[in-house]
Amino acid sequence: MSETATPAASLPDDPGTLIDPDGDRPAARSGRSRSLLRFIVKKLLTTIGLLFGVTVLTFLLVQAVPGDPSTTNLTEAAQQDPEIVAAYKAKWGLDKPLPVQYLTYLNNLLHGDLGTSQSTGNSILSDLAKYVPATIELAIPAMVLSLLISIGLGMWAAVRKDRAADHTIRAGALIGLSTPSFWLAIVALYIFFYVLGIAPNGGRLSTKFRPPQDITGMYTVDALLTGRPLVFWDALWHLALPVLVLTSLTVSILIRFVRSAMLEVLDQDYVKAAYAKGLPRFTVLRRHVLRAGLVQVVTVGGLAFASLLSGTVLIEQIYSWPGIGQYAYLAALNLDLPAIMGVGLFVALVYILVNLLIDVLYGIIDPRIRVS
Amino acid sequence: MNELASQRPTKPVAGEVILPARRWFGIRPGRPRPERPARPPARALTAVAIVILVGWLIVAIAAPLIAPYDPLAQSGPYYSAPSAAHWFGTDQLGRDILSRIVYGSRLSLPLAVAIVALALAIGGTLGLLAGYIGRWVDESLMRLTDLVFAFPPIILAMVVSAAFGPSARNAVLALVLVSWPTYARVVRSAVLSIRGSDFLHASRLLGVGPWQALRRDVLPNSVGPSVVLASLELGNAVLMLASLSFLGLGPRPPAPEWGAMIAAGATDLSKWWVSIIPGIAILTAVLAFNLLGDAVRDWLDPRSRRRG
Amino acid sequence: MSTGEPLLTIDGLSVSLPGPAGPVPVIKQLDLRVDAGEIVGIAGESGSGKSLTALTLLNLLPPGAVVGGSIRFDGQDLLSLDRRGWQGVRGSGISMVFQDSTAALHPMLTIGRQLTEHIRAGLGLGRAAARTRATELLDQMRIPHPDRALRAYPHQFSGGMRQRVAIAIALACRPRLLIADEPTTALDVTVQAGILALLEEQRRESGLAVLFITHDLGVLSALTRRAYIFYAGRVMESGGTADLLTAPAHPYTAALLGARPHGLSAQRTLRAIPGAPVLPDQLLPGCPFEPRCTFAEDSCRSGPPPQVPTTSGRTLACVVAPDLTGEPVVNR
Amino acid sequence: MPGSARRGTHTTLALLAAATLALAGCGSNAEDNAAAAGTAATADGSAAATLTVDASLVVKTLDPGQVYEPTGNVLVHALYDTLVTFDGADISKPVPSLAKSYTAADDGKKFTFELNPDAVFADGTPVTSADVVFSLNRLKNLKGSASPIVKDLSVDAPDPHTVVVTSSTLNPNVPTILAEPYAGILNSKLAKENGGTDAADASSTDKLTNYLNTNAAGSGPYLIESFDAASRIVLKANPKYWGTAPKFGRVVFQNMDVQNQKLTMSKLPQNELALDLAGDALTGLPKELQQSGSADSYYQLRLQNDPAVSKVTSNADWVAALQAAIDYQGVAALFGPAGKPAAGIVPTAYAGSLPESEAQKQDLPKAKELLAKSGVGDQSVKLLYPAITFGGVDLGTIAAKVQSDAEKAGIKIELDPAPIASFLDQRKGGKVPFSFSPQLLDYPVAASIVADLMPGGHTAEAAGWTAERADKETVAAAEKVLSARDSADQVEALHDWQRLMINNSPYITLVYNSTTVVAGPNLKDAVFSAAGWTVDVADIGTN
Amino acid sequence: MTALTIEQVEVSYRARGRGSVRAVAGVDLQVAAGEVVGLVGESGCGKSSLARVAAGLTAPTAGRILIGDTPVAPVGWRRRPAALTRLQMIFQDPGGSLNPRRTIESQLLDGIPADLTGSARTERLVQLLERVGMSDDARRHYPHQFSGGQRQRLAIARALATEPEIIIADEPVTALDASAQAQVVSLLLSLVRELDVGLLFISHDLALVHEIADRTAVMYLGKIVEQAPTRALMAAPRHPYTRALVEAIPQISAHPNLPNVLRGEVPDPAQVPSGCRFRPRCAHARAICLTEPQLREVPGGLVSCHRVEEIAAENGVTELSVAKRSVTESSVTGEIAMEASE
Repeated sequence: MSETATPAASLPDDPGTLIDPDGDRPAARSGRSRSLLRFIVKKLLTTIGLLFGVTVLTFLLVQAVPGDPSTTNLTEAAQQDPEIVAAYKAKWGLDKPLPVQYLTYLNNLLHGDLGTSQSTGNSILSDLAKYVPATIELAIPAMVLSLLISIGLGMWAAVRKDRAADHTIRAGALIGLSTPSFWLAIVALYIFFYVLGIAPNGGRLSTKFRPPQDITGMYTVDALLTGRPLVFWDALWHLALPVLVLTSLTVSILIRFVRSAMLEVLDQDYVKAAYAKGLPRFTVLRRHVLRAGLVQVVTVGGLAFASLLSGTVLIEQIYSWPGIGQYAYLAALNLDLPAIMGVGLFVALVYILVNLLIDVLYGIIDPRIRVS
Repeated sequence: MNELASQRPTKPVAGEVILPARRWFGIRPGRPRPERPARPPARALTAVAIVILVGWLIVAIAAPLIAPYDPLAQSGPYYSAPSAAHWFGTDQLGRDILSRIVYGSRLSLPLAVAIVALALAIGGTLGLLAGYIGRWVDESLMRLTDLVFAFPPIILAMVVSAAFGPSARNAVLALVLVSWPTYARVVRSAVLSIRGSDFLHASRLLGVGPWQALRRDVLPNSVGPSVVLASLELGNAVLMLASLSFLGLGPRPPAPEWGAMIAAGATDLSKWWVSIIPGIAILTAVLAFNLLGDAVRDWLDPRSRRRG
Repeated sequence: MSTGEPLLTIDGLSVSLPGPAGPVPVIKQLDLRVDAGEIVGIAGESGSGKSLTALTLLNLLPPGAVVGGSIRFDGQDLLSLDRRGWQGVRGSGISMVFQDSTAALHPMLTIGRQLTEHIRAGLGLGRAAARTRATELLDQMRIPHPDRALRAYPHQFSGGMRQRVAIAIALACRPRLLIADEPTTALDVTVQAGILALLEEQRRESGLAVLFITHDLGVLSALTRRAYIFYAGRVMESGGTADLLTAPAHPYTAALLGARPHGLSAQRTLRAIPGAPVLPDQLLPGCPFEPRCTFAEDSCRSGPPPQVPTTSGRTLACVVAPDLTGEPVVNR
Repeated sequence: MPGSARRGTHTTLALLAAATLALAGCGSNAEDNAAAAGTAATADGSAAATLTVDASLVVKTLDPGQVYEPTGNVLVHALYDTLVTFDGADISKPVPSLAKSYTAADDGKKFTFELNPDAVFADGTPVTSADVVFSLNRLKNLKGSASPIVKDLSVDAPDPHTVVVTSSTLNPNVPTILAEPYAGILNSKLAKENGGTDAADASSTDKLTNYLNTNAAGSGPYLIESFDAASRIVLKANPKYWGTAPKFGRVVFQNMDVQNQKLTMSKLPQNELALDLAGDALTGLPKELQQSGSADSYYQLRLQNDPAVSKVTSNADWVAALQAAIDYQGVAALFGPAGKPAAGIVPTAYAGSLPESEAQKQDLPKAKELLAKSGVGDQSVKLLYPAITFGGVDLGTIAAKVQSDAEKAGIKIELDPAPIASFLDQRKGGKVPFSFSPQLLDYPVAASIVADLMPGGHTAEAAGWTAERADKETVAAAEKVLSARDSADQVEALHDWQRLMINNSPYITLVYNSTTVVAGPNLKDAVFSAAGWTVDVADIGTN
Repeated sequence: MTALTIEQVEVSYRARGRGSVRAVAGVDLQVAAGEVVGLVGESGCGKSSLARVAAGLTAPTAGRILIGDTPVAPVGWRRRPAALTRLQMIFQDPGGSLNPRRTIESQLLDGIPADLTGSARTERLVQLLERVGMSDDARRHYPHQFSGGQRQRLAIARALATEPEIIIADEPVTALDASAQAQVVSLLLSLVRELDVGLLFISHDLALVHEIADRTAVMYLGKIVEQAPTRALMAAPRHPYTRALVEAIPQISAHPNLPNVLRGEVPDPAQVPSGCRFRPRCAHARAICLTEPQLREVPGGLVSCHRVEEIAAENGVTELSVAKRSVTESSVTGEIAMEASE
């Protein structure tokens, strides 16, 4: 409220403005950016804490395992030789007391060094750089397809509530939800590769092709970037089956959320109001219902995406897909501590980033939570 | 001064009693409304779920009567295809698959229930305390759940199983470890909403102590969502257990665990019966659990009930 | 009354909603009329079918609802319309304002978008013209800084301003009838006064007809000239508002008035209506108000009382009222 | 604003889709086109053709000094030549490679190798004795998995073309040891340039391994094109190879699990072979496929001989009862066509194996009788085994088979699977009463296992089998094997030793299993070798 | 005797992105035994914050609450002392103020003092139900089996269980239908009279308060602007805001008029106008209104307005005339309450 010099004269004309009309917007904007900054800083602090927690948790977990990496990484004969075992432990720092091992790890971590995998012999970072793009290449198409299908079918089911279409879609989703993923993957491989012969038998690329030059690490993208159409199609062909299996599982999860979210929205007054305005049904569904329903789908979708990105151990295993899930599986079996820690950190990071993405999407979709 | 007892006769005489409210403004004494039955939730599907589950229950209880063979004994040649002697064929050790599936239900179903019950008990208790006490207890619990969430469940379960060796107990522990945070969060948010509720305020104003209020007002009102979650999670527990078993981290052989049975046939699908049939067993059990979960949700979820 | 055909004529309307044990009749034998440029009121307790009547007029009933009778609006038989036909009526013929403006405005779309999206189709305007029309409307609704308001989201407005925006949206395509479903119930009295004034102004200046639904008899009295008193999906009494409220003939109308705080009149004890409003699926064969009525006789239980016109121009659905109040019934 | 952003997204998506199609449709790549048409074009077996090897890639490194995993050995053998080698499936006698000849001294300790002057490394530099000394010393000092085998050897280079290897103990098997992949000869100059060292502290100072994962520094028939242990490893022919050029210009090792390998091979692919088909996966394969294998592993139960650890497993009668209870033929059948019931200990791939006619047999009445005699009753024992699949069979299945066989004789066994790390760790401690694991030989000579299994050896120690508890005659038989200088003598001694071991040792050998190479119908010389490298890819040609 | 004393109470809270909001900005109020005090105000004026603080659900930022002579401590990690249970509250939402999963009996027994034991407790329970016009068998049922009005009566019965000296009722009938409203209001009134309980009746509905309160206080933006015996306040409102409030009530009459319109809107409590809080909306505002007026005694009540005497003189009348003001004359203004930080 601006103070006026001659209140007696100005008061009767005061239109009752409570906030200075011209001063308002810039103030609001700077306030918004300030609170956004605060939000991001807070998120970053949480992130660091969480990553720290992940390292502690992994470290303790792996220490709880009886036996040490030397038993899986040396032949039985070599293990009998104390000299060799000592040399191995010295090489990997396993001869030092636990807290020292942990502090060494943390110190290296702060310098951007995630350590060296005991089972692949590579630095964890370069391992991740190799395995993560493969998983991303699976996760993104699976997620996009899942969203498209589940939003489409979920909305259809909601609009046709309690009719045949609704029942069919729900039953399909329920069956999908009840199917063991690894079983579905095996059956799909059997049918599409073994019986029908229309799908490849796993892997990322036919052996006849050289993998494309490593730019993004995703074969399809790299093949396009380097102008190798045949490689692109081949990589795409290899993607098809795992992506479809992942999609069918994710769709089953998402569709129920989409349906109930849309049902809730369809029940809202503003949907009635939109019809009352004379808007055609399609416009109402697309513009009013979809948008509001998406808010609730974003969280579930985000978490589904996070879990796709953190690697689906079983699917990658069955389709010989060298992704982060396979890497994690091998690391866990070999008790490869640095690798498990690396995967843990990566997954935590994905989780945090996806949560951040969810927050940002919320802000974009719903103006009410843009500031807070 | 305002002693109610001194103003009214302690025992009203029948016939001449005029209730105070009626005297004041001529209303009839309020009586509770007749109870309206809860909306029947998709009866047909629930019936299917119950039939399947009761079926599995009977199979599990009467396993020795139903199974034609000892599930652990080599009762036929290795990998014999389904036949009159072995309806579902035999596995890699010549064990009867039908018998193993029948006995497998004695493993998968109780273990799934154990996983869910333990996770519910642990997560529920922590969530209850976190939501009710608030402050640092809440804060630290939420960070802990974040930590578990930030870890891919199957990897965490694998490390735990790898650490302590494959066994039914360790698989259950591993899966409880990854699933309790969900319950903690659900219970916590339910408690938070009750913490701001008028009836809790009213209780406290009447002089009810904090722990008494926790037991009487908070607890009964916050179990609903977690029971819904638990019933929906039962199916998931069966699946997770099968996944661990598939990776060789479940109950020890020769136990007839369904996931392990799928794994046994996974290497050679030309002997389809070895893995396809246990897969169908899992599918039906999980499907029934999921349907039941839906029914429980429809029945307990305040939102769907309010509509009814 | 008016000559020629009324703007809206409802004849023998009945509506049933699906229930767990078969369809539940929620509106029965409803006759109602709104003339052009007239504000007509509907009053009653919650659950009396007021809002359902409004939704029926826009074909917004939940799926599975069964509608009987006839609704004529502006020479059209509404119940025979297909989906496209309804689209033509909604917004440009009949539009509606809801009770809770927070729920009735889409929280994620700007006011401008919600205000213009139907103007372009409804009035056949271009983008710029639609925006001009939107600005005009907001200005008419006395919303300060209409330009800025167009870019704002609903949550940035106060409750009263939101309801004005909702009215602007409803009036954007120049409908002939506005259904206002308790538009001021959630608002403070001082804010309510502004909304009432706005509606009256629209009626006077653009000949808008308003079907105003409320449970507040004071608001009914202040705004409307003619009113219908609803109970359990039936009209208990209808006629000139002032008549109805100063000399109620139906026991229900009288009971409603008795239960109401009188504001400036002398302090006295409120007279509650015994019992609770009857639920549509628990209806007995007789007069729906009979269980709560202090004047109920045996004849009230035999069947639903017929709607009878009285000499003072009212319609009354009560068998005992004429004897009690001496309201003469017009012979048929 | 959000609305316009959304419209923007639509457009972007559409553009992206269009771009995708354009790129995919218009671009072209000569190599890819050739590859796409490849199967037909290369059916004639031209030198540029690609050989595909399907395997569950188990390889951490391509450094000969560190390698010990199965796939690693196949690869390293193709990248590095050794002083001597074995030809095809014949492992009876080492044949010349980098060394054109060798002589063994009469004391059985000193071996002199004469290098072939034609041998050159891939960069053209000749192979000298200095390179051999460097490579073998580095192997020893790296203290990797292979170093125990070469610990007792010392290497000298009297002149550039002569290498003298001396063993500190009597060891007629030195040439065989030096034929193994880990004894591959590195280009010492190149190695030193890239951080390699053969110093005594090499285990901590040598930095060569990472370099060797992407660059071969040897004189073998192949070079590394690309190395990605997770998906594929590609070898290309060494253009300067000094010996017979390999038939396939390119070899792609692709990571594939067993089930996939079976499905793939069932389609009868050209120029493709699979390395991991084993056990039951070998049944039902198309007849056109060539299978080559030889039993090179043995599966053994080990029973704790120390009564302080277990009263049951140290009871000789109980052990004998168990031995009689097992259905050896049934266990062997679990391994499909590749499994053979054990006769002694040494698998049939190696000289000294007992004839198949002596295979063990189930004898339940005897088992029951022995069990009664033992007085153990139905006391149960935990059988520890690693929860892995090995040789195509889940060890749990075999353990379950043993359990159910024992059950038939009234012997109670409880299964106790453990992760491999914890299995090895537990068994090392000598406190495990009863364990089960598959075993491979360190190098392809049967005598290599004798010392380890006898009192004083690590395995015997872990089983609590001390010299006091051991049967004198059996110990003497073992000593006879180890002191034999002539291979015929050694074979004879091995037979005697094994026959004694059956009744006088805490080990029950169940079955022999073979690694099998399954090759497409058009391939030639894709034969299994028990020498340690499974298959020599450089030998493979087409019909 | 004063049952409830509210002294200089302030309530501030931190609102997201809006800094500190002073919802109650210094309020003094007394309620005597057997007296009904109405507290009226429009939404956002701070009346509910005041109610919660007065009941001891939250602590005031400043000031204190006394019940008799006992200071009220907010509910915390202790059982509430018996002395403070003499203060009870009735909430707005009858559905939310009863635990849906406990029987009526169990909830009512919570409040019955522990010194009553055995059958005396049950007798007391039956009396309480009878007192609020509920039948005896209600005790075995759950809240959802009752209508809104019945539930509110049960909530009243529960509040009576501790034999309270003071009841704070926060909008107790807003959620009810007209007929149920009348029941609950009448019940409350009769209880106050019969049991000599003090009642602080908080509502946004001036007409309703008029029916029940002996004395009424009007709140605007966290402060009481006028306090007077109810009849006097309604008949002759002195503060311009009270007058606007009274004039905005739609009346039933044979010659109906539209209610009067007050210009502007209630400001954001985070951005309270300087000086008199009502100044921007007040037709009588002058320069003096830039200083904050104090609640002062005028004949027949307390008013917080500098110009109350002058306005009375200007108008020449103190009695309220329900004058119809033309709709078109009234200036309807408002403001988009943009979310601004600070």
